[in-house]
Amino acid sequence: MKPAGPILVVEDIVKRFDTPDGALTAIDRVSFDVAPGEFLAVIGPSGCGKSTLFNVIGGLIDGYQGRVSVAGETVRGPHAALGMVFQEESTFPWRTVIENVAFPLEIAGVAKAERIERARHFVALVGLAGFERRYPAELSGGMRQRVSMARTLASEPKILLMDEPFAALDEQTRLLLGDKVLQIQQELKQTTLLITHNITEAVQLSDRILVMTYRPGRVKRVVSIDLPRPRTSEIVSSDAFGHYVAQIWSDLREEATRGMQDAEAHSRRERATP
Amino acid sequence: MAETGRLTRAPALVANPVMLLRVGLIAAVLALWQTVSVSGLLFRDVVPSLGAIAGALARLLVDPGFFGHLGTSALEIAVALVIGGLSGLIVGLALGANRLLGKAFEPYLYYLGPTPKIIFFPIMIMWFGVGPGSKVAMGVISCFFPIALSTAAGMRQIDRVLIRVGRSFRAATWQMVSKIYLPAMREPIVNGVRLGFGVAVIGTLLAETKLSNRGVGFLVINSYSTFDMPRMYALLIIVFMIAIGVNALVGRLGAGRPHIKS
Amino acid sequence: MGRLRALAGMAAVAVFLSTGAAAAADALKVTIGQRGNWDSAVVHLGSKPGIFRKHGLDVESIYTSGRGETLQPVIAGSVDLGIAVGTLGAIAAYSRGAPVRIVGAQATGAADYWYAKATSPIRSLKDTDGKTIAFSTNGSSTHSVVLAFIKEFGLAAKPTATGNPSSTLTAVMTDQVDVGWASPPFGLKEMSEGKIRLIARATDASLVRGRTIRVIVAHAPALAQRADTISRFMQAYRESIDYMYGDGPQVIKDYAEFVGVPEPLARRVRDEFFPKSLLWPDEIKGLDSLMEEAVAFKFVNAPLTEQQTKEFIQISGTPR
Amino acid sequence: MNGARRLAAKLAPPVLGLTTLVLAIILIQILIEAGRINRFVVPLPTQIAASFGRVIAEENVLGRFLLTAGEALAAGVLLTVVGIGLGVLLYRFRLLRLACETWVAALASAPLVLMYPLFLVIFGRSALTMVMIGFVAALPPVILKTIEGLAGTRRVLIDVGRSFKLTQAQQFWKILFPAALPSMFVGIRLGLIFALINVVGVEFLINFGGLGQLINELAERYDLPGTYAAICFVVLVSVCFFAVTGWIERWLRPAD
Repeated sequence: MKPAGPILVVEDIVKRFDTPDGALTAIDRVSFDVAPGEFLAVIGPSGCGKSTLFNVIGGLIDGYQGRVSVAGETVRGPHAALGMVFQEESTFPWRTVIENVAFPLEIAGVAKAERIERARHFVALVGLAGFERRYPAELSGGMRQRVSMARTLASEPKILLMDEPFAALDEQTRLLLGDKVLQIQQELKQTTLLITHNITEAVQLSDRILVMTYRPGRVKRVVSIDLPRPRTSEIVSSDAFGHYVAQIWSDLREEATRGMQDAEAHSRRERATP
Repeated sequence: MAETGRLTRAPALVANPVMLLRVGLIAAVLALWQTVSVSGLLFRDVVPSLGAIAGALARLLVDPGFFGHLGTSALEIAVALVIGGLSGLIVGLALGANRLLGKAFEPYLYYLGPTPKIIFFPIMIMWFGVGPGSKVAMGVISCFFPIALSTAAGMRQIDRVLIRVGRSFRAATWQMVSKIYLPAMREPIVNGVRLGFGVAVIGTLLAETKLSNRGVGFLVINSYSTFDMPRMYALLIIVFMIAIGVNALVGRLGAGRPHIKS
Repeated sequence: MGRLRALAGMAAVAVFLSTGAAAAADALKVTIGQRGNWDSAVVHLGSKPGIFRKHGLDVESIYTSGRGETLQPVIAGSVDLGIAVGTLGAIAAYSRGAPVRIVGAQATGAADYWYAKATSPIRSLKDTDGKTIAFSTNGSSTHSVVLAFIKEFGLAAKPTATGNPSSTLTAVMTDQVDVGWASPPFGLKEMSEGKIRLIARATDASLVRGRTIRVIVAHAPALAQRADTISRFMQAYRESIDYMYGDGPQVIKDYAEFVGVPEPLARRVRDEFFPKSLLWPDEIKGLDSLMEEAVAFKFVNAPLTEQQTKEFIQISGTPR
Repeated sequence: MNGARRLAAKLAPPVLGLTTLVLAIILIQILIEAGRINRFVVPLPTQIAASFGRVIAEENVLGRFLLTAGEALAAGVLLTVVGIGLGVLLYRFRLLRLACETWVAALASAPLVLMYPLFLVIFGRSALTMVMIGFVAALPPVILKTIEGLAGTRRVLIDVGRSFKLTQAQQFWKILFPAALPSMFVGIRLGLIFALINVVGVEFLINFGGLGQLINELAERYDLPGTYAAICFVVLVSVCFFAVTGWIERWLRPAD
């Protein structure tokens, strides 16, 4: 095994869905790979099949063409080396923060004392030390999303897979949480694949950005982000940052417009009530 | 700060008027009963005075024989709830987990659910005999339906993302059930058990009124057939109190964690 | 010497206990309808002085709310005997092939009585034209009595189903029905308090006097396999009836306690309403008129043949 | 091709359900004929099927069906009016709600049907008794669901109403009531089911009235196939109620 080779390889993925209007191609011949320690973002407008791609890589859906492999091993079902952070609120409301974070260790059969100890480390890592005994309902949305992230990190995945983890949060919280992610990545050298529709977020965090087209989702362009590391959210005020954002928006604008027109046409057909 | 201040002060402020109102309402109901009883508007012996009912209640509570009957009924109901509850839970989980099974068999459960179970009693006697068996069977068929249906519905209401979380961590099926499905469905299951408890009590006691020489249902019908109305009301009051108590207890179990407002 | 006697005493106790245990081997399960009636209290009252035990029987009684609930367990074989099963119901079950046999009469004639509110102008059956007369439910023995009243006395009264004595009493007292029915001891207290007035007895109808309205039935396979046990039960049953009509005061005391009424009232129930012949199990009377009625109330499609009747009615024990 | 597959997917569940039911009935028939089930406890399914005609023709099933369904329906109308009224009352007066809501919830599991002797006294041995028992026993779910619906109205909708300076009455009829309607409907549907259970149960217990009495009488005559056939009719009533409330619900809430 070559240490320098890619740890995640995605080859020629095609995924179609049956819908009442006929077959719909969600993603079409998507290929890329991720090197160890790399932070890669996949960006695209709503409806470009980002979440489908996320589920395919995470092994949560099958019935697609192509191949996903992790460290040379083909993915069939959820893979131990992949840790997923979901877009939706996904903390267990019946578990405290520490119990949530210890969940993957519990599934793996780690003894109670040890898993609590290890979970404590990850709770501290996402900056929630002191909240161990709280229930999710007692926390803010941003804090809950950090609990989810700590939970996934606690399973010590080789690759962290995140699906718009900050989509439900406000812009300022999102920037500050971005700092947290940067810091964690610095500390753990965590290989990360981030799915997002937020340009600032993608540029702020990534080494490379994959821009997708609107339906069917294809890889439109790959942009390398040569911003210095370690970074913080202050980078958003730099010229280089603005340049990247402008460049990616010019690629995305056309796709987003197509998406919006498509959605309007769809609503007109459905005569959906408000 | 203001929030916590309100939280600590509010119950003290509200509790008193609530208690007052409750006492007032009970007093009003009792007064109404007594008025009807004294007025003779309804046949006197059927609406006995509060004194007569209280006397009967006191006599019941010092009668050790009564607690034997109460124990019999309680045991029958408990066994019925365990058997009916567990089978309801398993069937509910199966129907909720599998779309095909759910669509194929749930309609039948919905049709049989509202069918009054007492009509099956002649059959239950023949199947399970005249002893506690037929009463337990009545309790079981009564509580099976609400528990199975609310488990199946609860299963479908589970936030899908929680299931995906479990799968992403490669939880085994039993881990999914014990660590995700059941805790996530606590509320619908507890509600199902509450409903199930109510109908199990009704099913078991009605069966006892029809055929038995033990149990509270037997005492009720025996008091009625000898026209000892104060004793009958005293028995009903005790049954109601116990039902209300158990219901509150189960309800407290179900309240559990605060909800996340989405 | 004293110790020897004590030992002998203990041995006697041990023997008694072991025979008791041996007797328990002959266990019989029975369902009994109409709890509280004098006629259905035979097993209870006879067990008190140990009459059934003496015959080597351990009888477990389960009371029912009457009618079908007494018979259904017998058909299914979950009890051996059913006591106070309506004769029509037993005939219906037998005619449809159910494994039941009549082993004795339980009530011949009826102790039921009819009454009106004390303030009502009705004093006898003659005053009931255009009024409502209660019976329990369609096809019950009280139904046939009311129909017999109407027929034999040429009444123009309206029969009305009102259910059991309790709901009938409330219906009478709240003027929902003019004439109610009850089975003693129910209502005797109200009668002595002057709240209600007796206007007729079931036996006023000649049809009813000579008719067995309730019977004792056995599960057919049980009867075939345990003929001796059931025969001993019926002997004990007859002995219990003899005891109930003996001079001893204890039986009245036991009955008064059983139904929760004062002793004088309990005595009145026996002496005024239940002649011994009503309880005697030896003969099923009035079978022809019962068959007619069974057809009329759709309990059977056709009367039983002689052959069938012979198989169906097998009086157990030794009739006298 | 695609359409055919979707049709197959749509038909599979009812076909599976029905097939299982038919197979179960056939299995019972075989077990009885083989003597594994006591035929005096469970009659042959073929006998039950054959008895339908007789029961319908001789026992006035249609009339009884209408009586039982009518009683349950009358209880349902009372429930709707009184239950929603009480629910609104409890919602409006917070103190009353705090004092009573848990009581109402607890009453839902109290065996009110055992009170039937009292009802017999007050309302007599008549259809009114069934209606009233059905009504009282089914009241708690309607009240609770009404409160739940009203209390669950989204804050922003109430604020919208206030921004338009609606009067109290307008606020109720234009905002709260429509917002709470789905939940109220769930309550009424539950209530109807409770009412039906109690109506038939009491008919059976006191041997008076519609289908409940029929079952009791047929069991009394030891007409087993007829008894089972009559039970099928009670199930049919509950199927009808289920279907009708389903339609009304869809009609009231087309957007969902």
